[in-house]
Amino acid sequence: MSGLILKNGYVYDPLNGIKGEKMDICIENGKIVEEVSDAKVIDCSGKVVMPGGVEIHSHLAGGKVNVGRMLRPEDHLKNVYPKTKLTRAANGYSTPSTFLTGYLYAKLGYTTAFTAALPPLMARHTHEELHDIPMLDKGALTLMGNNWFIMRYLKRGDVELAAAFVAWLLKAVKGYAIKVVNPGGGEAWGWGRDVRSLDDPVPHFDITPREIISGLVKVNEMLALPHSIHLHANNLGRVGNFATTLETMQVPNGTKPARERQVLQLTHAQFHSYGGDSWKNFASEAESIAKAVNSNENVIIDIGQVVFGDTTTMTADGPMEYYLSSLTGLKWANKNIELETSPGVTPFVYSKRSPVSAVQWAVGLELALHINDAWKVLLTTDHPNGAPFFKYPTIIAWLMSSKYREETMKEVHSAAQKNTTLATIDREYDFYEIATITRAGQAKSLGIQETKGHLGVGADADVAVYDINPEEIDPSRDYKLIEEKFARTSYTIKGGEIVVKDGEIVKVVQGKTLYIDARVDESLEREVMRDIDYYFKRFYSVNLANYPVQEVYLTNPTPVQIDATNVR
Amino acid sequence: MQRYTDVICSFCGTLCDDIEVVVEDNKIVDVKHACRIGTAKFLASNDYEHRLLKPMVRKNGKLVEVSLDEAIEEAARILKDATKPLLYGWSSTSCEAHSVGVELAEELGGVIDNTTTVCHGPSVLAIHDAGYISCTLGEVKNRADLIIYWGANPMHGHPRHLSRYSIFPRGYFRERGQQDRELIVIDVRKTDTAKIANKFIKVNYGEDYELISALRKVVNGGELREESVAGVPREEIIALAEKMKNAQFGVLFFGMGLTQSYGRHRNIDNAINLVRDLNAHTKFVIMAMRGHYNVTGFNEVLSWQAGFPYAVDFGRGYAWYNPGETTANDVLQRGECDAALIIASDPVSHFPRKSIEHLARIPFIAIDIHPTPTTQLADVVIPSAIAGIEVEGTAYRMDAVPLRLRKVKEPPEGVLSDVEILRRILARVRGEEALTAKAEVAK
Amino acid sequence: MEITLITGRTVAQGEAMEKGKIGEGFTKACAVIELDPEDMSKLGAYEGDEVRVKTDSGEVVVVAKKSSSAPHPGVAFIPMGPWANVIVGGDTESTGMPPFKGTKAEITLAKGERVLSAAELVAQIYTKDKE
Amino acid sequence: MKEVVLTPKEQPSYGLIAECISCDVFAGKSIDEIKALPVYYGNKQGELGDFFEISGEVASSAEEQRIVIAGDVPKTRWIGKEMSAGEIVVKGSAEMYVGAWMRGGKIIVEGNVGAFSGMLMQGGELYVKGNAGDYLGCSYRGEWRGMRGGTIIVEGNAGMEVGQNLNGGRIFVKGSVESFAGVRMKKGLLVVGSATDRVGAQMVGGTIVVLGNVLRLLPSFDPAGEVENPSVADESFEGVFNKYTGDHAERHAKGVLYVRKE
Repeated sequence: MSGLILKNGYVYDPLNGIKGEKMDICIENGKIVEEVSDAKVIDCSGKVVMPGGVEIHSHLAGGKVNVGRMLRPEDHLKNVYPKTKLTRAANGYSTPSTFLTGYLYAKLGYTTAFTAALPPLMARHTHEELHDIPMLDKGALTLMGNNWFIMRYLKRGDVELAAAFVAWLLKAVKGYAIKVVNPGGGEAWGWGRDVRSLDDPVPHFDITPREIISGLVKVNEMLALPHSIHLHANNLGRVGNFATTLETMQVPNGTKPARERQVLQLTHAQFHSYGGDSWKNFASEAESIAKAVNSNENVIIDIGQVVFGDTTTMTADGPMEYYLSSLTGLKWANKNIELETSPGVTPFVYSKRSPVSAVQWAVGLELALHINDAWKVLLTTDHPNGAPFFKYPTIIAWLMSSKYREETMKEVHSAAQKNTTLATIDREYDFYEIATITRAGQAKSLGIQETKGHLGVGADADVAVYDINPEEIDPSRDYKLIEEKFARTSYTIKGGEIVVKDGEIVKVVQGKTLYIDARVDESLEREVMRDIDYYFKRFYSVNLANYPVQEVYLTNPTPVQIDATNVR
Repeated sequence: MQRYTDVICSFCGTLCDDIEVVVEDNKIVDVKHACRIGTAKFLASNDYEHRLLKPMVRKNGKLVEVSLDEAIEEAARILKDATKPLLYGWSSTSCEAHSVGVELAEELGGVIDNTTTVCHGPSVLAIHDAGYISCTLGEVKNRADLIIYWGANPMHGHPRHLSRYSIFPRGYFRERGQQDRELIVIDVRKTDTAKIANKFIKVNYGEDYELISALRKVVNGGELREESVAGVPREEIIALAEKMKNAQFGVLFFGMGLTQSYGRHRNIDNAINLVRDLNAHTKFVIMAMRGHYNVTGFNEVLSWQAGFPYAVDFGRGYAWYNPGETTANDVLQRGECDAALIIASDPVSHFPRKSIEHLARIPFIAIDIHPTPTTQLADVVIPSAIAGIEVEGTAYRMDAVPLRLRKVKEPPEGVLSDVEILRRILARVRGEEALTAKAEVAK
Repeated sequence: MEITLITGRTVAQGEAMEKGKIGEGFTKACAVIELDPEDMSKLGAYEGDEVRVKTDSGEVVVVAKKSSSAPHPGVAFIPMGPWANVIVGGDTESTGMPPFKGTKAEITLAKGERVLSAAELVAQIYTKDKE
Repeated sequence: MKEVVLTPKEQPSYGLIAECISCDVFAGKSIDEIKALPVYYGNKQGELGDFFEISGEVASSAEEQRIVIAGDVPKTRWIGKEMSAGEIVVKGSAEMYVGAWMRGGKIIVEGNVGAFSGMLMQGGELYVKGNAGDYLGCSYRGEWRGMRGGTIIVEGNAGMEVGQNLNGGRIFVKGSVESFAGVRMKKGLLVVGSATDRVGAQMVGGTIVVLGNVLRLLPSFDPAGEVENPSVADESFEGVFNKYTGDHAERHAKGVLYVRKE
């Protein structure tokens, strides 16, 4: 593989503090290097150069996503691409086929993506789909907030055993981080119930959401995992849920992170920042949430932005999906997964005429604009819950242009004007901040910032080049151009190879799959294996020997070694 | 002698993963824990007299043995020459084979469909309209106190379903197993499953939809005017509705008694909505009793690769789906396809005559492990190794839990896996060099 | 006598199928019709008698068997397999699913007539008319 | 109106996807351009001229265009797809999807139409002198927002699931319909000569009128008295009708079913 020189672009590389300087980026053997001799030169003058985008939270792959596909053939009449010599037949709007998912991310300039929720028992399925998503390096956030082992250990105060279990589980299912969804609520949903506050006990397990969250925070820092815990808090989507969210953010108070990162990522915060006490006076509390984030060193958020249109909601928060489908009357899929979690899926239409949708739209933007430090904000749509991920360019344009927000505000229900603060905000993101919330911050939160999310020497050569001249384009005014240019890169470079040129796929590549391989103390491991063995024999419907995911399912398996033998 | 534990039985959608197999000199000499059918499948793998061992091509009206390369070449030729090839079967092979199959269908611009079309296709159509309120089988084992089989006879179709997942096992919240649960069977005949039920409700043939509507009306607070519906007295319907509402965790398993009879997908649509209604009162789930061991897997693979679960037409380079138009039986009965590849399935035994009359007329390839009425009519026959016995791979249980099939013995000499056979056909269709002639035995 | 014909799986059919569809076991397991005992006496058939089952799609000779799932007068069962499927209807009513359960059929006694094997049945009904 | 005549040649057995047969597509083109319009069968692409003799006059706008198919086209699908104006006359029978996603204009079929005709219609008129297949005026699989405007009239009979997920517009079938007419209906009007069973199954809104017999009603419909000469929107129906509401299998169902008393 010969080298590449990206010549003379405006480089935005927040992890290295580079703010639009004209620079050359040299690439050799899939890495960013100081200099390269035998190289193809790509003229990037008049163009923006950023590290490849990093996606921290997107329902990319797995059982739930496929349930979404099976639920919605009508969704697959949209976005239809016939096969070409290079690319496979592809389709789907809110639940794109695996191939299309890879192609579309690459066209946006994304090169790494983590799937938001892997149910351990179904992990093999998630990896089979990830296998069929080209163009991206991948990983999977692993659902643990309703796991019977974890709830039992934490109830007993056996944090070490919980940590040993987490280490075993991540390796067994080839997962990357601890994902917590509606802690306790997923188990309660096994009986058609939910938990509604941090101190609501989980039926039969006598543990509370608060104890599950604080316990898993401890476990995470004990193991010093690269990512923090990734929390979908209780009461998602409920009127007045901001109080629960504020309380939740206090749970890890006093915890020292084991790495240079937050201890809690509050995911799709937009869905958790609602005031009011009924749908009639539904209002934004984004400002209160943003204030709390501003003053809390431990917490960062991703926004989970809503974009108007038809989408499919899917989450491991089973009771929430039931609740939502009861409101809309639309078709509803549910799947309780033994001892682990309980996902659900239902379609949803965010309508500009709906006061609730209008407020939801504003809340996400308010969060991003009220939180002062862009490193504490990550851009997501909680794909496809708020919108499909390929709407990112629109959101970027809204963040960069108050004028665009005003224009949109005129088209949507007046509740966005009345019940949110969005109209009062002048702040506009610059390219550096956009690079932070779409790449650098995401990589840092995931703990992959050594090789991802930046363009310093030694980084993986994942680069996005956009046909935007920051000296000529005024994003505030030219927001439509921003929207257009961020949707199709001039070049996407993955592992040193040009994979997209002028918005078209020119090469299909297979990325790496990252997973955690954490080693714990042997006696601790033996102890936890005894429990695992006991539970599998009695309560699982598959044998323990058939549970772990073989490496053969992973594209370029890349274990992240963690030495946690000091836990005990 | 080699003993294998935790082996997965590749017969039905129950996908039991606790089988023990003893192998001596590449022969399975003992099978433990499997049901009668599963045991028969494992043991039959030894019986080379009843296996397909040599590739065959029809010449002058007769199937004659040929080299594998010739069979692959002829298969590729038939498919490449076709304007609308049908690629059908798939449910008794691995997801890895499905994956190559989808690629082949795309390359050919053909129609790909699996046996879902004749088992739970209607359930899929219902899911499109109603959703699917379900769970994994361990949830049933741990929690369920009310178990209903409707139009399903697992004692015959899924012999270990009752003992592993539903009635008999002890579960976390059902420590006493069967004593903590109630079994109701609803069917047109008092089946062997009905005989062990706490209650059997006999429904008139073809009136399941009416019975479900009546139940839903009662569950939703309405009054029933009729003395009886579908042959079931009003009091019994009201009692059943009450029982369902008062269960702690109820499950409705349904089978082809609903999908293949009058009303088809609407029976399932209505049943899913019944379960949805019940969720306003308690926890209730529904699950299709999927037949072939990996019929579910095909739906999964095709969905994530092409967006639709079965019956996809790639004629225009992208996936188009509409059962009734793109389904195997419709494509055959309208005389649309001009060639076919049949794999891991026996439509000549199991499709209506009207469909097979057309299949018999067109050139087609059959890939299977043993001779069947389908291989009897085929123009190219390619023997394959048995996934789950002779080849590893992935299969999805009826509740979509994916498991890795194991390999316990070598396939007969020269016999390749479905994956390898399909890869070679695909390569030849693409005009790529023939892969090495030496049979690379499936790993 | 007119009956409603349903088809489906049985353990015996499954077991025989896995052992190979060429053998006699497959015929034994699948070339049968399970009848309600009352229907049997109306027809004058005894267990083991051959009966002819005729529908709009065709006809086939199978062996009468007393149903163990009775009573279900007017409903008869043939395990899935070539014998059942040469007589079930084809119309999917634009759903993709043929009517495997619920075909109207006429059954008559056919004592002494030969029950064909799967291979014979297939050879008799379908012809390869190419080249 | 200017008229283009398509005289069918041999139809392919594979099914011919001819969505280009639409006044919107024809208008403003030359006859040669129309001959060269793409059609699809199996994995092949051909030209409209391969399957039809084409002659006549092309209009400059769809409104002014009339297309006549001069005979049976039993393998041709998607005639008039997404058409917004103009008129198509089929002097014979056509296959599936006639008038799917149609928005305006008129299609007249003198013979029969196949399944899924009038799928997701939004406006215009589909008139069938013969019979219609299954799923007349239906939605696409999974799409809960079904046909929402326009009118379908069938002089003969229709198959299963007429007006499935109907969400507006009107369907009149003068003959009989098979099971599940108006299944999952939400809005609009469905009028049929007679029906077998399961009329209005899972309907939550809209009105179904049966001018003759219904073989069997669902137990989840409730009688709501007799009505003389009921009128629905601007249509009125002569005679005495039994009125029912339903489908009360659904919560809060507001569907209305009229069945004429014998």
